[in-house]
Amino acid sequence: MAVGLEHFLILSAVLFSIGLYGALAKRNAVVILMCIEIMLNAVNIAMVAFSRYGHLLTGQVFAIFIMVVAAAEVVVGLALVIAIYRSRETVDVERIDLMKW
Amino acid sequence: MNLYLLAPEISLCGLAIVVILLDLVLKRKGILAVVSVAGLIVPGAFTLALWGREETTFAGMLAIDQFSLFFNLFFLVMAALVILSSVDYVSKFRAFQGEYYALVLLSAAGMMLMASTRELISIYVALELVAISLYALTGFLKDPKSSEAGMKYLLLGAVASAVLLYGMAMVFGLTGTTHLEEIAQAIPGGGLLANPALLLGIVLLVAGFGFKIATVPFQMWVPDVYEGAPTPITAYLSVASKAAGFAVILRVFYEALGAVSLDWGIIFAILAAITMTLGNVVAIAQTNIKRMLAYSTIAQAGYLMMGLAAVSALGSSALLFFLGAYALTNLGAFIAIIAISNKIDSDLIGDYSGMARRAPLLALALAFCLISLIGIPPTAGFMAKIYIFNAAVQYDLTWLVIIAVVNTAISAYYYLRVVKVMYLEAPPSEEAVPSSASLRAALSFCCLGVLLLGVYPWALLRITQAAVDIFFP
Amino acid sequence: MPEVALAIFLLPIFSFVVISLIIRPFLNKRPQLSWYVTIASIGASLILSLWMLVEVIKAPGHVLPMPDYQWLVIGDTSIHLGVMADSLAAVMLIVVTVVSLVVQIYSRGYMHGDPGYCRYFAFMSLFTGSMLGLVLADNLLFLFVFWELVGLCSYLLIGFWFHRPEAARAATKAFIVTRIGDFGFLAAILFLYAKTGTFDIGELQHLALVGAIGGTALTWAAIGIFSGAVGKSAQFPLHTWLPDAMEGPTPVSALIHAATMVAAGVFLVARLFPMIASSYEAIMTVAIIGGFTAIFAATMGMVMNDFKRILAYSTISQLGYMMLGLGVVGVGVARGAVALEVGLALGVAVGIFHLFNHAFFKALLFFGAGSASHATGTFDIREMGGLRKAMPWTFATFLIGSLSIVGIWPLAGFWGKEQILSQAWHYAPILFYLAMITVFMTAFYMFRLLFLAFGGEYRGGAHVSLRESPAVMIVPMVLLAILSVVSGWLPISEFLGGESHSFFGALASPMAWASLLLAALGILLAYAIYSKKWISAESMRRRFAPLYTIVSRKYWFDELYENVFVVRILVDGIFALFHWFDDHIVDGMVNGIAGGTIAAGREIRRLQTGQLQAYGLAIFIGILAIIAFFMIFG
Amino acid sequence: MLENFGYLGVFLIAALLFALTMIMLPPLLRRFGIVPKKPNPVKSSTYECGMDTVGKSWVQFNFRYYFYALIFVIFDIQVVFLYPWAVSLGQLGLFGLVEMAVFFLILIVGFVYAWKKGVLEWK
Repeated sequence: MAVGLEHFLILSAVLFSIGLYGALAKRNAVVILMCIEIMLNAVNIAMVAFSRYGHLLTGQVFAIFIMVVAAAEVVVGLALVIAIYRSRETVDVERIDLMKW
Repeated sequence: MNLYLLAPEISLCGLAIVVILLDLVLKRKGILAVVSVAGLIVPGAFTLALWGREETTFAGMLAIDQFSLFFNLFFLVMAALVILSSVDYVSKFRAFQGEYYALVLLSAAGMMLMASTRELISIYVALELVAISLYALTGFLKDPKSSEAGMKYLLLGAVASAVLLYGMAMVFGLTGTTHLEEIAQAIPGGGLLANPALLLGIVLLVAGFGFKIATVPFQMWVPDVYEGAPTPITAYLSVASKAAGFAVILRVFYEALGAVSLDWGIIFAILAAITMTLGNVVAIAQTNIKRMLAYSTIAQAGYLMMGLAAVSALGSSALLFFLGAYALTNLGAFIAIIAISNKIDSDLIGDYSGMARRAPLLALALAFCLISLIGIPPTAGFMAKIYIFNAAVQYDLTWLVIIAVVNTAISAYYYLRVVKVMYLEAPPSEEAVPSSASLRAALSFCCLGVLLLGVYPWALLRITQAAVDIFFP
Repeated sequence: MPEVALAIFLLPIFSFVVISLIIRPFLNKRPQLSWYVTIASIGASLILSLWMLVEVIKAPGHVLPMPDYQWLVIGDTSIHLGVMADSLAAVMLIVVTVVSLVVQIYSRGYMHGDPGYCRYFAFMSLFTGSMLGLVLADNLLFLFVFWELVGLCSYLLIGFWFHRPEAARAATKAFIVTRIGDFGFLAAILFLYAKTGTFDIGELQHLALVGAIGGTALTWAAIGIFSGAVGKSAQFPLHTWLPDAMEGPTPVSALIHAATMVAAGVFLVARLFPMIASSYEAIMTVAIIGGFTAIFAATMGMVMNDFKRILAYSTISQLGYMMLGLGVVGVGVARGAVALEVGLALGVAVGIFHLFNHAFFKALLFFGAGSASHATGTFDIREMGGLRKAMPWTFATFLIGSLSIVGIWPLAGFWGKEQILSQAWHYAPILFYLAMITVFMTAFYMFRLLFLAFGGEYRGGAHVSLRESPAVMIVPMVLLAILSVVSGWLPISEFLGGESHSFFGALASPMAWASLLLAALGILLAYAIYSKKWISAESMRRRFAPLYTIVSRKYWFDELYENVFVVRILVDGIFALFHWFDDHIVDGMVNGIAGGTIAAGREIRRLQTGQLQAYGLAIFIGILAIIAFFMIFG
Repeated sequence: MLENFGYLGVFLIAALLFALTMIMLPPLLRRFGIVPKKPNPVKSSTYECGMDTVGKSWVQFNFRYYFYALIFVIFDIQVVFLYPWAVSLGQLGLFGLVEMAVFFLILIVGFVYAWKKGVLEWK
């Protein structure tokens, strides 16, 4: 039995879940950003797998765009992290709760 | 490929770049606002020049039709109003004024694209263009609250877009295309349970877009972000980005997923009921007016979703009309709040006491907008509610309408409380509250619009009904 | 003619715009201007209304054909706006414009020197204008717009003296409580639209009569509409706002009670009478609620000590009469006891004829209250007394008003009440007896008020020097006094299609004598207790002379007379029970719902922990929930 | 499954063998006296060349490094698009060239902006 589409999909699902767990459980904002990257890359895997097995290039193009946009997102994210660190001396998301209720 | 059809978006991005470059060379930053608002005339003119055309270009990725043109105009007006109302707010910044306006313009461009693209990749890119500019704007003040708001918005937004992408991947994998109309042809029949991939895809899409329009349970970010963000940006978030979310939902769900409309219709109906109830009930307990309006926008999103739930030309045109009415009303309320909080430097409802005597016109405008948010005639809010309730009743969602009517009764309580505080309580000081000319212009535009739509709704209804015709050939 | 109709309600609205946009910001040195503008606009509307009345009388079938204009398009049907110029509208126009004009004249004296002078007249103009629009509307949506505007104006005017917290509270209460009814109304409108695809009143009536809509659907729609009327014209159980609404300036109360706010409810039922009467259950509800409210409010009126509160409960009771009148005739129609066309016209005639008369004497009574408090500075009748000598004009006019509301032949009140009673006798005997008892109670509490406030000696602080009110207040009162004598003689009832009544012929019927007798008894009882103090007052004074001289306080005896057995039993007994029920149950339910919602809000709010990752978690729980929903119900 | 991973397995074994030989070889050579054994302190120091570390390795970097990282992303993104663009420039033709030029222009505007704002100076 060969490595088929479903294996890649399972891989991407597992990766997505790992990223999700990190995003919801880690306390360091930078690490959360990384975990979100993992989720996005899980999507990329799914996209590329689809395009590879469906013989459509669209998926790969989509993957490239996802990478690019994700990079931009992370840039803004890091900038915000810096801003917060300067004003608060911490990037622990559990202590970033001035606003609630 | 016909670039002319893309002229509004291109010219808008060009304007943004020009503003940034001007910011580098100009000394007097005041000009930037003038340039931005005046520059908005160009894309506006292009939009009007394209009015009435029905074409697609870029291999069917970009559609120019009544729907996208309506939203082009909508977002341009919103951007102009927000910039006008930000002038004296932004003039307090020492640096980064150009960036502020440029980011507003860029996000407007993104919203226009969201409404006019018919292809998943470009939808995603446009959506992120909007989102990233708004993340930056939310954290713009760099004070603890603002940057916390930006942080929360960004991290949750990123998670939401990851979810959205996963949904898109599912749909793409299932149908082998990212073009909406091709997806519509490739959608397998036999309901959702027959093919779980489609179910997962649709649910993830609902979640991803639901984050943008702030429906329960994807609304948790709203209160914190709205409270922390600069007030003009809060206004912008509450109307424009929500409207963009609804625009893209209408596109995707009507053009691509019309085959399974029964299924997502019921999702939206249930979410609408929960959303409006939660928003209204929690809004009652708020003491910060920005936070209260945040919950009120959640409730309004609930009413808006009735238009999605009532899958029909009537429902969607009602939705567009409600969007227009709601945008003017909410923006008016926020502009009044900007002017007032610039002076009294507080967002607590208690500090608005006696505002009727300190700033009669501002208080009157705010009261008028709040009355429109309740939905009392002769305001736009009333017509919008009538129209959307009627659409829901026609679609046999009477239970939903009953819930909505009860919610309206609840909402009257907390909106009127602000009016009561402003009119029926003694002011701490008689000191008058000043407001700049541009802000007054924006505010009076909103109020007049609300009144006009309340008295003569046909002015807008005509356009919205033409706009949604594309979904019902 | 259509231009005239539009001008009638646009003029006062225009005056509102002028006052609030021009006079108040720029000419606030000369607030008098706002008064002139208001008077001019409302006077003009009055003249135009008279013209329209003449036209309508001349028109065949008392209906003027009116063009309508396309307003908006919903779906594929377009909604047309227009005005309805029939006898009902014409009569209501006269009532509203006359009363409003008189009230404005009176207000000049009453509001003189008030800081909110301009604001007051701006709101009054808007109030009148929206009521006129409501009367003229030929389309439910249009009608609802003005309906809400009327509610909004009353909110602003009741809370006019906002420095008084109770004024603010009363205003909010009035607004919220009436809205409860309004939502039923709105739901009914939408429901009817969904069923029939039209908002046009004429079409709806036609559809109801030919039976295109019927059965439970019609019943629910009719009851929904009636719930709106219940809220607006303060019928049980939504009557709680009206007595509190006394916090506003007295002329406002006069306007609200006589012509604008509460009349709207009765008018609505009359306007949609053919539709409501097509459903037996609905019209029965109207009749029962009306009859019950009439007697219920009367019992309230007997135990109050606040001048305006007594009048407020009398208003509620009289409105109950009007609903009863509409209801019983409708019952007759629904039973087929009376021919359809005749019955429909008759019902409207009976209800509106009483409304027409009531408008004048109720306004008059409120002016009396205002004049009295103007002199004494209070509304507590226990601190009044002896005003008869000090304020002869006020007393004379108030006496006429009281006799009229009690229904003494040949004053205005008599005729309307007579018709209602006779109709009730035909179609709903039980309600008829309730109404008869109400006649007695009305007489009792009105004259208790009269004797305590105007009779006897003055019991207030000596520092107040009692003086008759200025002419600008007296003249309107005299005007209204004349009207509340003669208004019953006008052939309004025939004009509306009801029965005619001959001046002396009315005395031929035994029922007239019965009701007059009951009224006389009520007056007599009040007289015995509060004026002559027959019930051993003098003897006590003689027997306990020393004790009296020691412990005598000038209230003492009055309190004693308050405590004589009849009142005591009633107060401690059944009425107190009613009152408690009113305060705790009816009112409590309104407040309780609100309280519950607020508490819920406080709790749910806690979910917003400010923890970013909790929010993220919510997203995924939501996703799973939706998927689960499909797995289970899909 | 296995045949797909066969090549992978071969690589794995090869790598392991190489590593093992590299570790095993010197002792063997010395064992058989092929290389002489003359130890001295310099030879047996941690790093035969270079110097010993000073202080802990947990030093905090100046946040300006992050700014450079952010700027870097601009060019990072460029490259992502350049590859697919380059390979298919043939089909895209002039329009593609112009498009990429516009793209460059926008990125350069961003770069110029950062430069003018003085992000690149090390204050």
